[in-house]
Amino acid sequence: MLFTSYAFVGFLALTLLAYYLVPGRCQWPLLLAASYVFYWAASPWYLLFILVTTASAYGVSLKLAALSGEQRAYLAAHGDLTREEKRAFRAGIKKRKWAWLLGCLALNIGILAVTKYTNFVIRSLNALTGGGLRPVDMIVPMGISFYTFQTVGYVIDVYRDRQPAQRNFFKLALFVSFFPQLVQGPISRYGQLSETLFTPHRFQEKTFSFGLMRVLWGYFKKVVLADRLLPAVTALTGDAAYTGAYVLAAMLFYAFELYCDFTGGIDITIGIGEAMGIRMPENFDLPYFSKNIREYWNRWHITMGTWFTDYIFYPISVCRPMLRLSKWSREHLGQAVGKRVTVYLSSFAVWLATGIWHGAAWNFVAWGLTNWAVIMISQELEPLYERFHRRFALRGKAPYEAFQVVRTVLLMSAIRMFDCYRDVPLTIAMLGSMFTRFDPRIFTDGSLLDLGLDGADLLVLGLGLAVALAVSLFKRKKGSVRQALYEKPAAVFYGTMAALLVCTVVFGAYGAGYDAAQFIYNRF
Amino acid sequence: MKGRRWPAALLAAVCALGALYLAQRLLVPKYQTGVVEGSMVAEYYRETVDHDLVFIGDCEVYENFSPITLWETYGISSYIRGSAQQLTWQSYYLLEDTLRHETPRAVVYNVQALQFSQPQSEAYNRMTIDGMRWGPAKVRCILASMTEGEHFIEYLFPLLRYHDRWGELTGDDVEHLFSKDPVTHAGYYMRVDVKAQTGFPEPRMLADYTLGEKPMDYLGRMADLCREKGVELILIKAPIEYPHWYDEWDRQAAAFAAERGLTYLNLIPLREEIGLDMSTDTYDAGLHLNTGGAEKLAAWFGGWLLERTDLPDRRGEAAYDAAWREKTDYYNAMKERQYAELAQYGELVSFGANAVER
Amino acid sequence: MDELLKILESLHPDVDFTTREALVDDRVLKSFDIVAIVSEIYEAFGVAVPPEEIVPENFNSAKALYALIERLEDE
Amino acid sequence: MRKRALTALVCAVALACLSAGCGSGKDAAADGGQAGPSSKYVFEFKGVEVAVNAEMAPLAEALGEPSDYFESESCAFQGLDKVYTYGGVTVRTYPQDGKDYVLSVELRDDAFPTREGIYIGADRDAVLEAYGQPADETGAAVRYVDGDCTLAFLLTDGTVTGITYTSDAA
Repeated sequence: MLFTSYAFVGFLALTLLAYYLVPGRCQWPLLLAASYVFYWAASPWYLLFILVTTASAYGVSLKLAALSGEQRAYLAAHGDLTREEKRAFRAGIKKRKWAWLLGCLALNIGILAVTKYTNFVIRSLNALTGGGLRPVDMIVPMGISFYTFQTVGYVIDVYRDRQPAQRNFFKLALFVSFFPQLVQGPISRYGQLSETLFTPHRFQEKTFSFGLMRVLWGYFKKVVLADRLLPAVTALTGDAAYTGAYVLAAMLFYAFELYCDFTGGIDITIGIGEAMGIRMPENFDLPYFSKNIREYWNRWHITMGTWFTDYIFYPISVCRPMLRLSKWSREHLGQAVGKRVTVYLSSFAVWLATGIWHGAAWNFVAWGLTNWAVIMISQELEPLYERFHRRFALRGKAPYEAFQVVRTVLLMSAIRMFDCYRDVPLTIAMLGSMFTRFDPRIFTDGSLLDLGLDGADLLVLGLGLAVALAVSLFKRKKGSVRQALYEKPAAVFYGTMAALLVCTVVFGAYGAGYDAAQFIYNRF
Repeated sequence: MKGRRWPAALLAAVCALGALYLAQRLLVPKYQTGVVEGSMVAEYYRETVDHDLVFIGDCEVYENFSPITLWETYGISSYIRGSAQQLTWQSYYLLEDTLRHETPRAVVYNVQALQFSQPQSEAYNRMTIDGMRWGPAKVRCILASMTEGEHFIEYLFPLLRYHDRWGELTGDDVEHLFSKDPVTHAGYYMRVDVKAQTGFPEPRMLADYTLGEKPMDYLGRMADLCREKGVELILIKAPIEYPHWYDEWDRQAAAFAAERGLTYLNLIPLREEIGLDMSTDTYDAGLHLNTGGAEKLAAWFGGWLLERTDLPDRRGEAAYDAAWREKTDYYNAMKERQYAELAQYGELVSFGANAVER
Repeated sequence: MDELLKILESLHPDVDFTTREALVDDRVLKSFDIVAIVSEIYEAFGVAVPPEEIVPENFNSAKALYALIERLEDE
Repeated sequence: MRKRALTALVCAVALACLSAGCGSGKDAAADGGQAGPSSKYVFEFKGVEVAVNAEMAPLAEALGEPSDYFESESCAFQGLDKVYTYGGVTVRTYPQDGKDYVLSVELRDDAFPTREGIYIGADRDAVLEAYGQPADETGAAVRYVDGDCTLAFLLTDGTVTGITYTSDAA
């Protein structure tokens, strides 16, 4: 069930209705049942995968918690131990915990790797050796990257004693499979999501209507804007003849499409949660208003970024070999290198993993590493910027900030073309053509109308994007749009909601003549 | 606070539903000019008198028989329940639907659609089904007809199917927001222009000439239903050679009729007897008859029918006279208009292909 | 403590680390800074901060960070 | 210790990928399914490949003037069905979204063989030898199916009297 299918809308309506009809203590079991129905509808086989992940996380986290408990009890009972004895005991426990964690990680990351990357490895081997290994027909469970990451995060949190283990198997199963976020995130942390996931919620007009409004807004962005842009993006990136200024058009169209698609999907997800009184982490914070690429990555797909930071970047960069390497480099290669080596290596690993996570293909690796390179370069240029700013005092001035924002959007859009053209040399050639063959006339002579969008489409897109921009600007300056509407007379609030619904139904790009478009992030 | 907010929520919901309803009325195609075939199925429900004879089928009935001629010549009150590429199961459900409203003495089914075992196109599905009144027949018709990618809910709420037409609205959509003009004459689609038949390409070679299971099954159900209701079912093949009606198909249709004790009449070999001249009696080079041809065929067919079936002459019954006078007047007026256009432009301009807004 | 402050100030000379209480939450310290701090601490104090201790509570102020170092030295 | 293993894990993934070389293939899975020919059964004559579900316009141009051409408006103006005849070869099209696509190709005489070398007049065994086990066989025809195309050899008394390539998509 795609979020944009009739089946899902019906499923959601029934689930919401049932959610508020059953007694509070039955709410979370109902959600678990609904989530399993949702996943089962995609394919009964998927349930097997998610059950293995859930069961392994359940068993291992209980074991980890038991070992931590053993350590606490032992140390409390033996207050007379020397520091060395305590250390030795802790180390022993840690070793056992680590073995359990590693087993759990190997199993779950292994499943993810085998299902998603087997064919990538086979294709790459074939390309390298000219061999004819046959790609295998592999089941890739829907949303496996998302739920695996979420579950692994939970187990690591238990391992780190940051999180008590969940003793109720079914509650953990709900955390792993919660249907709104199953297919495209956000990647929730157990500690945060569990605060509201299992508690009973009474119907409240404000939270429910806020949630619904956000769901509608998400649908609006997805079906009115993203899916209407889709034919143009497909046309522009599917044909290498669209060079020069067309590449710029493709960059911008794809930037808007991806934004509307992904944030729309997340709005639907978080909105569903809100309507049920469940709080999920935000995944976006007006990313296209970022002034540099690092800031962009702090505001785009936030839950993925923090996941990589907490569970990959930090563990690598503060592990003892890394610390020793850093120390050694300082001593032998000088301060400048020594200071950088940790950050460079760890963030390289993170961006490599981010690239591979996005897709089992070299274009995603190239995409990830380009991000890494740009971040490192801008990091190195920092002192230069500092000098520049001290000289010209432009910082904080509106035109300069606008320049920074546009620059960041363009840069990110250019890097993203790796993901669009799906071919590394082609991407580089196409981006190059912007500088050699740029013909700005295509923006005014009607050439854009040959991309599968007619004048009426462009009008709807223009108005829709203007509304989206206005909402973003309001959010940036004044905060929650919904709150502002809520403080107006109720008719304004509900009138907006009604208008949003009607516009989405009438102006949405769905149904006959449109292929049902998957959310872009469902692939990952 | 809460007490004062729910009326607004309710009001907004009502407004949203009202707006969606209006949008649906506006955006669903009206089929008033050019492509009028989409109006045919719904037009039946405006009928004020019963029919003793009902034709069911595709363009081979609604373009080839003139019910006005049947009325004027024999006093037969008839109606054609046909639509573009109406598939056998759709014909069956339209028969079911018709028999809920009235019980004619005879039903004539044209066998041409037996060659289709699969739904052919979403556009034809919609033209045939959207006009049906809601009931079990419509529900089952939809379920039997949907092509890949169609959804039942899009029949329930046609706005979901046609929402995207806002870019191509015409005057018709506004003018006929709440009412439609009749476009047929008791289900007959009028064309007076002439384009002679010159020849057809070789018929397609088929690997398998067996008529499909699904259409034959529905044909059987048609026969069952008619027997149950005491209606005589007559099978015909209209006198049209293209698309080709293979001898193998003809034998299967005849065998079915014999098995069920029904009459089957292939009109292709009878063209001379009927008096059809395919150089003057067709408007599209032999694919369909024009009005001249349809009148000749109706006159002949009415006579043939009365020889074996007892159909009453309704002339002189006030209700019938009034209803058919109105139809006849409209028929003659449209005919005059079409001839006038032919005289003036050499072709039809507000009917048929030239009137289709693309 | 002075040594720790020196480390912090070398990263952000313009920040007064003796008074700030929400260095992470206010995004003064970002992930790259934290990694740099951890490796400087390792160098200066011989203490390796394990990843599970990299939480905002431990890095929000110089005082909290110093407490962390002392605790780790003790363990 | 544990961190080292984690590092090793990440490095192993990285290494596995890097060592696989830098071939960059298109990610087939992500490509949208587009209408178009997708069968190994393709008829070729006059140096032109005529596959079912291929767009007709460029083919018609390449094939030159047909010996006979027929078109008929489909009911309710849903487009023109066209029939091109080139001697013993008949190509039929169906309209979709304003373009015409090949519905079927029929061979009626022995002027052109199929790619696999079967002429009208060949016997059933020659067909089976050239094409292998058929998808189904009746007394009147031997049929092969691949992708969106059904290839049928129509038989009369064990001799091929007609060959048709037919689209399953339309």
